[in-house]
Amino acid sequence: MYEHGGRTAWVVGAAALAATAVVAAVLLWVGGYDPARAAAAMWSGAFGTRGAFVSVTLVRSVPFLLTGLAVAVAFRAGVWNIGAEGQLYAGAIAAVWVGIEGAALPAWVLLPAVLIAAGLAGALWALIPALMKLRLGVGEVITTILMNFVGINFAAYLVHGPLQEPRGVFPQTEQIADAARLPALVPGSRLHVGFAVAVAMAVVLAAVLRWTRWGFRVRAVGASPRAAWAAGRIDAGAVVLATFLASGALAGLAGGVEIAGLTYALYEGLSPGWGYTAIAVALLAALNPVAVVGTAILFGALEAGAGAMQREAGIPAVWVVAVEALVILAVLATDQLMRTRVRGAQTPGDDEGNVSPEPARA
Amino acid sequence: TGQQDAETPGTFRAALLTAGPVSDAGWYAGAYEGLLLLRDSLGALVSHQQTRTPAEFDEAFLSYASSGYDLIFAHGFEYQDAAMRAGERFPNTTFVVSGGGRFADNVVPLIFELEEGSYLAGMIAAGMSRSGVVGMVGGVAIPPVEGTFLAFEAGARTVNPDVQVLESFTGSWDDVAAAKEAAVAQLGRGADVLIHNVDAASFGVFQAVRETVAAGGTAWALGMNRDQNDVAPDVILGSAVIRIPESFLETASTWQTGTLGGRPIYAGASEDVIDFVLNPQLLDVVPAELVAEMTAVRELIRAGELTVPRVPFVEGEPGVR
Amino acid sequence: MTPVLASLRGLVRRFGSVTALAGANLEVFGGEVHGVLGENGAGKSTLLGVLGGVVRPEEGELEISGQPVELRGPRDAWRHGVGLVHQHFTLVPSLTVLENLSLGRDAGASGFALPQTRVRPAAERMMARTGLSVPLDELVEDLGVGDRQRVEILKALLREPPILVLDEPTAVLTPAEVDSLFDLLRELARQGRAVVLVAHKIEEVLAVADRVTVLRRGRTVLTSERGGVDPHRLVRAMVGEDAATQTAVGLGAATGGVVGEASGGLLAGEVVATLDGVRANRASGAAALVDVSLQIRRGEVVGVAGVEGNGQRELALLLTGRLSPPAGVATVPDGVGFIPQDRTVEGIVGEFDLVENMALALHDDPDAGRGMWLDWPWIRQEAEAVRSRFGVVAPDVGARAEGLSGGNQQRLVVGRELRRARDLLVAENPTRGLDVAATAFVHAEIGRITSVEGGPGVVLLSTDLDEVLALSTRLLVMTGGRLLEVPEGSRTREGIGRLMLGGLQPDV
Amino acid sequence: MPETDLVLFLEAAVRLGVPLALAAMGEAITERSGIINIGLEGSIIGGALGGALGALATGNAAAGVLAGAGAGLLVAMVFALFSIGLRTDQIITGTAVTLGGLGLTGAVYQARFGATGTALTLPTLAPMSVPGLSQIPWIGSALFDQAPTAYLSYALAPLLWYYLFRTAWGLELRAVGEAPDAAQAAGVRVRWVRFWATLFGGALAGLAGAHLALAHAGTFAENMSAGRGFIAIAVVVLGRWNPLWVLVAALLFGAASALQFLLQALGLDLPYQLFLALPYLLTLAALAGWVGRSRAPAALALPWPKER
Ligand SMILES: Nc1ncnc2c1ncn2[C@@H]1O[C@H](COP(=O)(O)OP(=O)(O)OP(=O)(O)O)[C@@H](O)[C@H]1O
Ligand SMILES: Nc1ncnc2c1ncn2[C@@H]1O[C@H](COP(=O)(O)OP(=O)(O)OP(=O)(O)O)[C@@H](O)[C@H]1O
Ligand SMILES: [Mg+2]
Ligand SMILES: [Mg+2]
Repeated sequence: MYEHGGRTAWVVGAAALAATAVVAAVLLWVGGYDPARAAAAMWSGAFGTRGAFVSVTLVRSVPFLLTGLAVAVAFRAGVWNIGAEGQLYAGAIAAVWVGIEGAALPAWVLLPAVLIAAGLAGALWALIPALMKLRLGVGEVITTILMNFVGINFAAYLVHGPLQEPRGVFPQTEQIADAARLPALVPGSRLHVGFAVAVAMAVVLAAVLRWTRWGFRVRAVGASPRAAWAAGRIDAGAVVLATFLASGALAGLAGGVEIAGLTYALYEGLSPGWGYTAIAVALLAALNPVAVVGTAILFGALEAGAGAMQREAGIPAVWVVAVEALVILAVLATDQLMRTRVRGAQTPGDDEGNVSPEPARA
Repeated sequence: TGQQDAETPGTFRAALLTAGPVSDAGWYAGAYEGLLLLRDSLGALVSHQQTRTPAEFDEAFLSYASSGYDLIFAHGFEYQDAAMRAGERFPNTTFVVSGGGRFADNVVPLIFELEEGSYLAGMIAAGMSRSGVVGMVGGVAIPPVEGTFLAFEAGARTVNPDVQVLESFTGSWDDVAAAKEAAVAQLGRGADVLIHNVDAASFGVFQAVRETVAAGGTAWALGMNRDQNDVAPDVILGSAVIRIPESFLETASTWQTGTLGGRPIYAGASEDVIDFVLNPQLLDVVPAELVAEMTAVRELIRAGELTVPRVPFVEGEPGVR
Repeated sequence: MTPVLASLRGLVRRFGSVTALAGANLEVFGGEVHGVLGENGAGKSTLLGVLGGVVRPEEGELEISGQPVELRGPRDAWRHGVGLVHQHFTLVPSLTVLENLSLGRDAGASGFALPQTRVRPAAERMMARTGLSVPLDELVEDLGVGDRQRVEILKALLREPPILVLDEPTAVLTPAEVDSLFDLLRELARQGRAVVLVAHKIEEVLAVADRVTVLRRGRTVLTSERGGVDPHRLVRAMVGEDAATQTAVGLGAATGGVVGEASGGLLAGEVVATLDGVRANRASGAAALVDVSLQIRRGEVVGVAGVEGNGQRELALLLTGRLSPPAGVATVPDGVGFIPQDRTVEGIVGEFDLVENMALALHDDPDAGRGMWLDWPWIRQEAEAVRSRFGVVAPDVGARAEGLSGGNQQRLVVGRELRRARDLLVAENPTRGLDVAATAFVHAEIGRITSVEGGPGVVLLSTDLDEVLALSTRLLVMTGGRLLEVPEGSRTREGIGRLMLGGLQPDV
Repeated sequence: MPETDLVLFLEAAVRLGVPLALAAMGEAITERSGIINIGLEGSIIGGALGGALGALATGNAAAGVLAGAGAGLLVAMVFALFSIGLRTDQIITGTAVTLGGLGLTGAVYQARFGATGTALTLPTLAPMSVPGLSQIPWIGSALFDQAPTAYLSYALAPLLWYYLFRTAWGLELRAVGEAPDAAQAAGVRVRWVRFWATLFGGALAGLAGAHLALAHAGTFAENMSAGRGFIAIAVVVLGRWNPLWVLVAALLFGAASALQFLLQALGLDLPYQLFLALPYLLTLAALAGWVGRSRAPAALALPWPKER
């Protein structure tokens, strides 16, 4: 069943895509919607025009990109930070606070201050689970999930309370100062400089992981903490702490960039769960920061296309979500089969899960 | 996508944005029905998008406005900042923001004065309560919810100045179980008439009341947003309703005459958009004097002779900057 | 009349660009112990893997008891009566020994019941019979490699498979244990079973095997009765006729002779590491080391013999700075090489390539880059150097370490650690899994580095007494968490054995 | 706290804890086999809709519960086919399955009950009080005057514990989750074990959803699972992958949520968002005081076999 080498993998990959397309089409058709129109709308909404691509797809990709990087760097070190969502909120809170309080400052001071504050706040939010992991031995998976809920509710509290707009009616903060806003990256479009910042972060992160001693330690601890300790004299605790904080900072930056680039104020429900989708973004990129740029744009396109499917093809949101899920599964299956092909070229298929005679244990 | 139809005189394009599913049998469902009413009564070409995040709001406005939509209903106060931005960019499109607080020539807040209905509900609640304790279960404390609760409490006090009013929020519009537990907790504290503003999760409140009744207690519920009397006809005394579809139709007609814009639209009892509807099946349990008292107050409100307290939030209103 | 129990013919199996099996054959009779020999990477584990159902051949036939079979997994192999003891451990670390021994045993039939109750008495009987003793109720992750190896062997023996296949089971056993294991294998053969055994020590194989098969580069180059071969002929078959002359040194080590010149001690120089009254505790809190004091000088090879679990592990971790003592003072240098007991867990990162595995040791070396940056080309050169010097068989240094044969992984670790041992080398069973030539080479290297002026001191912790005897300039025995100096007169297998046993019961 | 308040609080704690317990015990079994199914939310919402449709079709809440379990299992089957069959990444697959579950249930609901929805009244699974036990002061009614699904969760905890730690099958399951290569070498059918453990987890999550719809809310609403799948995953960790502790952890979490509602009803004048955060803060505090390291199954979330 999984035996394939050479060209067959492409066939299988194409078949997986086709099968998913058929499933999606049949589903839509059964629901009484026009699959062709849906597909056309999805495409045009994501890539159809330069405007759609730049002002919607790329704009949507920014939070995926930064939170995706946050997850990627953490997972590289074996830190299972599921908390990008909460860290994002922490960053957004800090950004909006600095952006309002610092209104007197010139842009060249205020804007960096806003972004740095966002990063620091994200790192601070990550510090709690990091310390619980290192000092108390409490696994970060659960603590980061819990911190997400705390962060979301904390932001909600702030916009109803201390940070609420001055007239005290709507659950949102005041808008940040003009000097705190990220300028447009492409003039006339909605794409802000935050996208460039995020891409730069991806490149920096890739370089750090590949070319620096610290990055190597991160990878070693992630691949085998025991060997990193025994063979490399690497202090896993220090690496975990630093990576956790860096990851939190990136997620916090995602919140800050969203505020400074797009919404200019903090609202309840700022993020629809980017911090969770980020895990998929990062893993699909095989935790490679540069590839995260690609997968983030893919998810941005998916969201952009989903909106267009509703608007242009009249497909209800719930159907659109179901189609999104199918697309993710299709991409995943295709990606998996392609990887199998690459490896299959070296290792002919074994379908009973045959392993190397001498499996190295992680 | 029907470009040629748009050219036909008389047709126009209307879009609806909601921040939640239109299958909530409540707030968003009403708006969706309104959109369909525009299609059916005015021949409008319609489209709907459900958006989730503030960042998406701008994008949806931009997409609709730039593809030639004339009238965009954004059904929730959360859209107002994005609508103001979009209004500046697209002067030829009109943006109607339900519960919005700011306006411009082409940005129009559509204020549903549901407080008027919920004030009447408060009267019924206090009149029907034996314990002197009534409860309110909300989803998220947004101004429309806070406003209705404020009015509910005020209405209740006119009937029983000593009434105790409990208030809980679940933080969610979908979590039926949480709404039910919030209601159970209030019932446990002695509340015996409950009103809600939790949209799709409201059934949890009714279910809690039903179970209290089934266990031999006495308790009642009140519906909100739309006529929910037949959702749980055994326990719902009446509902504070907004006739959103009719109101949308009215707004669209005004737009067609070219007189929409530059000021907020208030849609209340006097416009016949807001009302309180007693459950015909339970009419016999509500004392006639209470019904009479409530009806009298309703007429005062309709006539504009009684102003129900509300949380002011529209620019230019007293107390709003 | 001895029936052919298993017959493998014309097996071919490639891994990427590496051809592990290039037409290998193996025929195993009931009633025999069959030794399989070959250099590191010759394809022994792959061949045995085919028999054990873990490797699928691309070409070739497999017959068991005369029937052609296709094994789709280890489960199939068990059903056909083949039990395989892997070269690398296949135990579940977080389960107890008894649970590991029980795993997979006819769970289908009695899945409701806990098998441990039935397995415990059987395990105890088997321990008594084989002389392999393990703590049944301890977690495997708390065991050292010797115990793990014993568990692996017991696990296979308990199922009494008609065909028992053992891939390098003896590398970390004590001589006495090897003897009793071999007695048992002989007995199994007498019962009509077939035993296939891989080991690198030719003398060991010849001591127990009825017949031997030699693999070279994935091909079967020789199969013979024990009587028909001598060690020299076997080595020639393993390395090829032309190479044989160059490997003459290797033969000595393989046959138990002394190779590495214990000359370094003459140059013993400045002290590089000091332990002064140190203690160390196990995870359980029990004392592992009691008041140990030791000085290591440049140029000396300090051999530490002893039954595993008497504190050797803690001693190694202290000397390499991996552990700081709760009491006492440990002064250790910077340039420390460490060859750990279990290469797959502590020595290499399987998913890293050879260069990255090299970087594990070099990443904080000032030469490995400037400032925060790493100089990968330089590290690659170093990896290339280790690869060619230690003959690590791999397609290239960009290959993942987990694809290397066991011996080649060990060569990588040894090469790398010798490279960084400027001041001190701490080696736990350094030649475990190495073939004859590689063992000799490593021994020679240890001799070489310690005889150079300013060379490091070496601490050699090994269960292989011959190795310890051959290489050490100073000999210690570790027992009950204490170090005993072996007097000159006792430097024999027997003398050391007495010292070891004397301390078998820790007096703490 | 006055006695009635306490009793009401405990009752609410159990009601809120039971669906978490069911889903989390199932997930604990799945995770013990080395599979992390974060598509649990999809199974829960699937179970809720399946339960609602089943109960409506038959007019019988018990039949609805079975349908709910079946629906949860089907959702988990999709997850299993991808993540175990194709070896796709479990986290991404789970994300997609959650999305798909929420979307498809919404689509089916809208197709069946109209685009603007209907407030459904479902046949409910009434509480059954256990004679004697329910009379125990304080905790009697809380524990023993509950829906049948609650008793199922009490019964499952020790049963699953026994299965995991006292049977050969449980041993195989744990081995598969810790060291699949080793388990395979011992002759265990790794993928088969993982497959069924995943389906079992899905079925229990479906039960949790059916409980929400039929025993708790008495209705179905889109997204009514409201993130319980993620909470259940946290509960598994809090319960250290041990069914008995998982039950306790779920009830504790239920208690923290119930406390929040009680405090609001008491009229405490604090921002309600802080109450909403309370269960999570209490859980964090519990973890900080919960000494000793708990460790996830070593092979959790890793695709197997590693190479193919
Ligand atoms: N990743 C690590 N980080 C820090 N310390 C470690 C790590 N791994 C192991 N250790 C420490 O190394 C010491 C020994 O490790 P381990 O328990 O694995 O050895 P062992 O197999 O028990 O040794 P022995 O042969 O003495 O039984 C322990 O004190 C442990 O704390
Ligand atoms: N899973 C694998 N992936 C890539 N290469 C492999 C794999 N398994 C084995 N090889 C390669 O096949 C060759 C034969 O390996 P094998 O393990 O059979 O050797 P061996 O004779 O057992 O050696 P050793 O004495 O070192 O254990 C080696 O070159 C090894 O690198
Ligand atoms: Mg081998
Ligand atoms: Mg040990």
